[in-house]
Amino acid sequence: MTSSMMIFYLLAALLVLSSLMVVFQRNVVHCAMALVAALFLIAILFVTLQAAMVGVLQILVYAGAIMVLFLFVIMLLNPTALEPRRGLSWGFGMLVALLLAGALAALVSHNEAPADPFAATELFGAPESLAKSLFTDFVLPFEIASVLLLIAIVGAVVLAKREHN
Amino acid sequence: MKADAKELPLEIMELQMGPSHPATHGTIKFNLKLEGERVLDCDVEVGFLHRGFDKSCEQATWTQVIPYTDRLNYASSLINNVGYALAVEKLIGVETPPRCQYIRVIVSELARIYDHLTCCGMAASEMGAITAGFYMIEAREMITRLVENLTGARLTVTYVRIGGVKHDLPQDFAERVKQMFKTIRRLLEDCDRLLSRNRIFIDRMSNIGTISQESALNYSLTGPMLRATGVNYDVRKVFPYLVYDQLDFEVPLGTKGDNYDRFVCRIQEIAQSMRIVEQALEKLPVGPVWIDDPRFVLPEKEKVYNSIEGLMHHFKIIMEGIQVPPGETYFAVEGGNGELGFYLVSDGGGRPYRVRVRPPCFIAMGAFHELVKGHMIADIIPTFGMVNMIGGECDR
Amino acid sequence: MPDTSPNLQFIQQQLGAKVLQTLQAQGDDIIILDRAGLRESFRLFKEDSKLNYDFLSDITAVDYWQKKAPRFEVVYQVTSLKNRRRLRVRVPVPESDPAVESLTPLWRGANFLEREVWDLFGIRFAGHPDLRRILLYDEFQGHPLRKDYPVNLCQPRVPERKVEGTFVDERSHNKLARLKHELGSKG
Amino acid sequence: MIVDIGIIALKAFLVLFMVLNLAGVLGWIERKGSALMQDRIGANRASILGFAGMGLINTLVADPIKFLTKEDFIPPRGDKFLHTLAPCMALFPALVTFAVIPFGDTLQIGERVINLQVANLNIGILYVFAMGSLGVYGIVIGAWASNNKFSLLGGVRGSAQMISYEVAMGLSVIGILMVYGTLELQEIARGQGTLIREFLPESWRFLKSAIGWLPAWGIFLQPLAFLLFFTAAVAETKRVPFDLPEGESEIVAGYHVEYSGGKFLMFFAGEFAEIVTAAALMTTLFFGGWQVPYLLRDGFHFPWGASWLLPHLAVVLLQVGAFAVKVVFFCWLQILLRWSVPRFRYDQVMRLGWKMLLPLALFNVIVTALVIVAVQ
Amino acid sequence: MVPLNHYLILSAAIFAIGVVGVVIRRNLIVVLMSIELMLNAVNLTFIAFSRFLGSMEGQVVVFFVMAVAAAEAVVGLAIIISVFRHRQSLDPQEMQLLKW
Repeated sequence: MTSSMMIFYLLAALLVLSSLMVVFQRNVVHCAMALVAALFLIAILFVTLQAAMVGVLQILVYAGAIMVLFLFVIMLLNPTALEPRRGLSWGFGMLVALLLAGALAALVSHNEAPADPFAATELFGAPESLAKSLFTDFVLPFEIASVLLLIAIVGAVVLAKREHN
Repeated sequence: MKADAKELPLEIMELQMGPSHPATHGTIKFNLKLEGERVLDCDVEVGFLHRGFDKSCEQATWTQVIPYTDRLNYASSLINNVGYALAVEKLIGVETPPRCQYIRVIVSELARIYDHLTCCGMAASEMGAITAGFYMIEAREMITRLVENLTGARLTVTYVRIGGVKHDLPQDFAERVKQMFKTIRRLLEDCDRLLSRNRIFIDRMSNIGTISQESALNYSLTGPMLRATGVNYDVRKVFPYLVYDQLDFEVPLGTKGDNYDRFVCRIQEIAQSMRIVEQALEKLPVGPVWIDDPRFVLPEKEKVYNSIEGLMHHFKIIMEGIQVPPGETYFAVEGGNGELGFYLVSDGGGRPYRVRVRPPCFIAMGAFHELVKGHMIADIIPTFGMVNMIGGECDR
Repeated sequence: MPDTSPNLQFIQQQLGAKVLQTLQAQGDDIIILDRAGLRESFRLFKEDSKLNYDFLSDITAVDYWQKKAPRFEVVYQVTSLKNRRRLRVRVPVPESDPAVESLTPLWRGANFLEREVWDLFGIRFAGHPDLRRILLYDEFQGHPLRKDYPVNLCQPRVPERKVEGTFVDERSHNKLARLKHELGSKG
Repeated sequence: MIVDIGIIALKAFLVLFMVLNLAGVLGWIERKGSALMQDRIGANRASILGFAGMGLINTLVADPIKFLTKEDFIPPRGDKFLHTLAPCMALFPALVTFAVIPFGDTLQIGERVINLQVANLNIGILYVFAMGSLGVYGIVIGAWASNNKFSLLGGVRGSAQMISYEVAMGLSVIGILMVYGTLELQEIARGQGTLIREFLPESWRFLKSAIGWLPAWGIFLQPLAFLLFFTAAVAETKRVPFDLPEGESEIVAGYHVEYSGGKFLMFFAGEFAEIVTAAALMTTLFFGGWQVPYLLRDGFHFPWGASWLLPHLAVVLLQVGAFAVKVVFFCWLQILLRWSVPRFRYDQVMRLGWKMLLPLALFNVIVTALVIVAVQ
Repeated sequence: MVPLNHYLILSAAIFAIGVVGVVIRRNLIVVLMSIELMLNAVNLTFIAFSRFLGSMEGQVVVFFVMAVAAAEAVVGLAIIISVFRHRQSLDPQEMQLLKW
């Protein structure tokens, strides 16, 4: 087994573990921290896939901003009461998950995926190449994304604003 | 969503600030109701430093009360001494000689400078401007040294006596005061540059803790708190005592009644107090510093040690106390924080029947919830700083 | 020294029988008022354009235990900033029913002062919005400035107030127990 | 292979060693420096044989020992795991950020060329921001795990403040990136080795002769960006006037009120390491990094034509020294700031961040873009 | 080099875990976090494909997914705050006014 395989398995194991913690921890803050860990691990996986730019953006946007927002809201609401543990949807959830995982695994294993990657150049995944495709081929989606963010900001302000009498 | 679904308030957080909180000077507690950082309500709890001043005074002779008054507003103990002595003298119906009166004015004003420097310096350093705070404390330290040179103690001075002062000014006092004021003026200029014209400081202070003129009067506020709203009430001007009517000074007034006005009032009062001290030192007449009345004045040590009459005289005054005629009186002086009144009741014995102090900062704390309501937690700090609550006086 | 002045005479005219006595001592204006209708009397002091005693300086009380017939006297200092005059109002209060009307509707500053008088003398103020102890703690027994309260009286120890949610962890509990044990074996 | 790894390990060790020691020294400088400003003696027991200067060594040893021997207190209903994790998360980002900061040009020993930078990433500055954005977790988690209302308030303040100023900080750097055309910090530092006249077109003769002799440092090309970056960086390090998450007079000590002993030491060291990091970033982005004005690879070449050639090793040492001096200067500047101004209020900080710094940073980006187009 | 299938299986597993979270949790915040987890699982596939097919488009799509995720998180949290204000609860079972 090569060193890259070992790194991958280590990361994958940790990632699955932290994802499970996101779902099965009862304390919301613990869930959030597990999710931060998962995001960080995914970012490292991105870096190993020669997508350093996206990996860093992942940390910057997800771990640095979105998750802090989550924590902020958790602290603001401070839901002290632990959520009730009801077994109702457990079986259902497991069933769905198993079916889904099975289906995906079946699809993947039938798929003739290329085992050897494309021989990447130095420029692959660099900020320049990402920027080039963003601002040439994908310039319209890019603009739409910015409008989407604007709408989200306005929506969030409207939703969370206190009603003044 | 149902039409009648009223919006519930967000979680209201109750926070107990104090009694051992760095900004509460150790001895006061605010029970806050917060919404986020905003103060919805503030319940002030005082009394953590209550030590039974009134009850203790009833057990002591009239003279023995003086050390207790030191411990009221320990930032301006000389003013307390003077106020108490003047009240007792009013009850007896005597007046001290002019030199004594001038000395009392001088020490009162030194104590006022000390008090205001403490207040402004602490408020500044609590807001993070520690350097400016230290400059003021440096100025304060010089006054402390001078007071130590004069009275023998730095804080609890017990300098004033009923019918006089403990002893005359030391020889080079005027010279030292002149030197000291030079340095204090320089330090205050530095503080002015660091604080009074600092944008952050102004933003933190102005329009915070505002109280209107009517409310301030209604809450019985006095001192810089009241003057910052524009009410011209200074006991030294309205009910002149000692020789204040012979000295030229102004009463700085504010306009808005916010923290910044209070701060500026105090800083300007320091300048006025320095003027008063300079004038008083210039006009200082020669003469005795004690009234010439053996009923109230201890005999000289020479007589005590060498003659039986002197010894008996000394013994009577020390053991039985000064005989104050029965009656009651109220006398107020302008303390560091406002009208410092003494209400004394005598039943004719050597001990006071009742000693009541009108504590200006206790009354100011009664208005505190009004000052901070609607502001942020951080605004409690400068507001409380500018109220200048001194535990010894507030809780007695 | 005359026991009256134009000011005091004016008050006497206005209030009539409510004024029990007027005095002038050491240049101070003093009136002794009946406690009935106290708030209205003070309203007159405050709002009358001639008297204009619009500033409440102080409220306190004196206990004349075994010296005077109504045991307590509540003492008010009011000031007229405009006329530069002070007035002292003394209100006798009997021991059997130690209560006077509260001045909080007139002066909000009376709040703390009246609480203090209640705390130290046990004189109640009818109509006060929040008459709690202020300088002393809630469990304090008696009113210490009454003359029959001994100076050296020890108050009973107050058990720790149970606050919702306080919890002492085991380690510090054990530490405390050990400390107590050590001290006990020594002394 | 082994030698390469060894060199990287050595570089990493050196950088960590320097940062942590500088953080310790700053702790002493802060005490002594503030004492100097405030007419007091300050740290008056920390001397060796009565010589106050030796107190530095004393403090460096005594401080950690004092912290490490204190009781490690965990609040009874706090979250033990997160309470322990938080200080690590506060210290970690401040230290790893240093990996991409170049402290010198290349050093040539024999055939081997050593880049004086721990890791040369092509996304350099983004990595710095990504790590910086993780720093907020130390505060938020520490605040939450302490089960204390004061620390919770500090945590909420801290998270809001750090997210807000990250935006302004990121935008203020965009101008620099546009001017030097790269994200790599080593490249940015190299780009500041030339003179301003190289950046100006031939036709702008007047400007060329007037300011062309200045080195092309970020501060001369992007003065507004430097002000914005400096402000945002001070806010990110959570020091006066932006120390609201701590706010020792209002919320006691904010997020680290329930910390003691070694964990507090980590917060403490993290704060000073952040100062060093911020100073290093300011140096690298705006003050030429390791560049000494007019010093090229082979020696000094002054704009008026004179030159003074130096051996390679001397040049490298000069450059590393220049970097260190600049970093220490900016550390001192931040400490000086701390002792000069009062603290902001929460809403004022937010207003400053969103309504002043952000629009100014956007304005700076637009102006920079226009100028670049005009120059080309 | 790690084969593509490994990445796909990993992301399938993460996605499934996210689905479990959405279905079984009774806390809106955790549900939202599980959705983020699912989005990230998809991102991982995109990046893996991008690497193995040598096309930048996968990374660009991930960039857009991040923008959408940020918008979704912000609006979702705002909704959670206003729901909490009205009901003092985060249990999705209690938000059933729109149920048939």
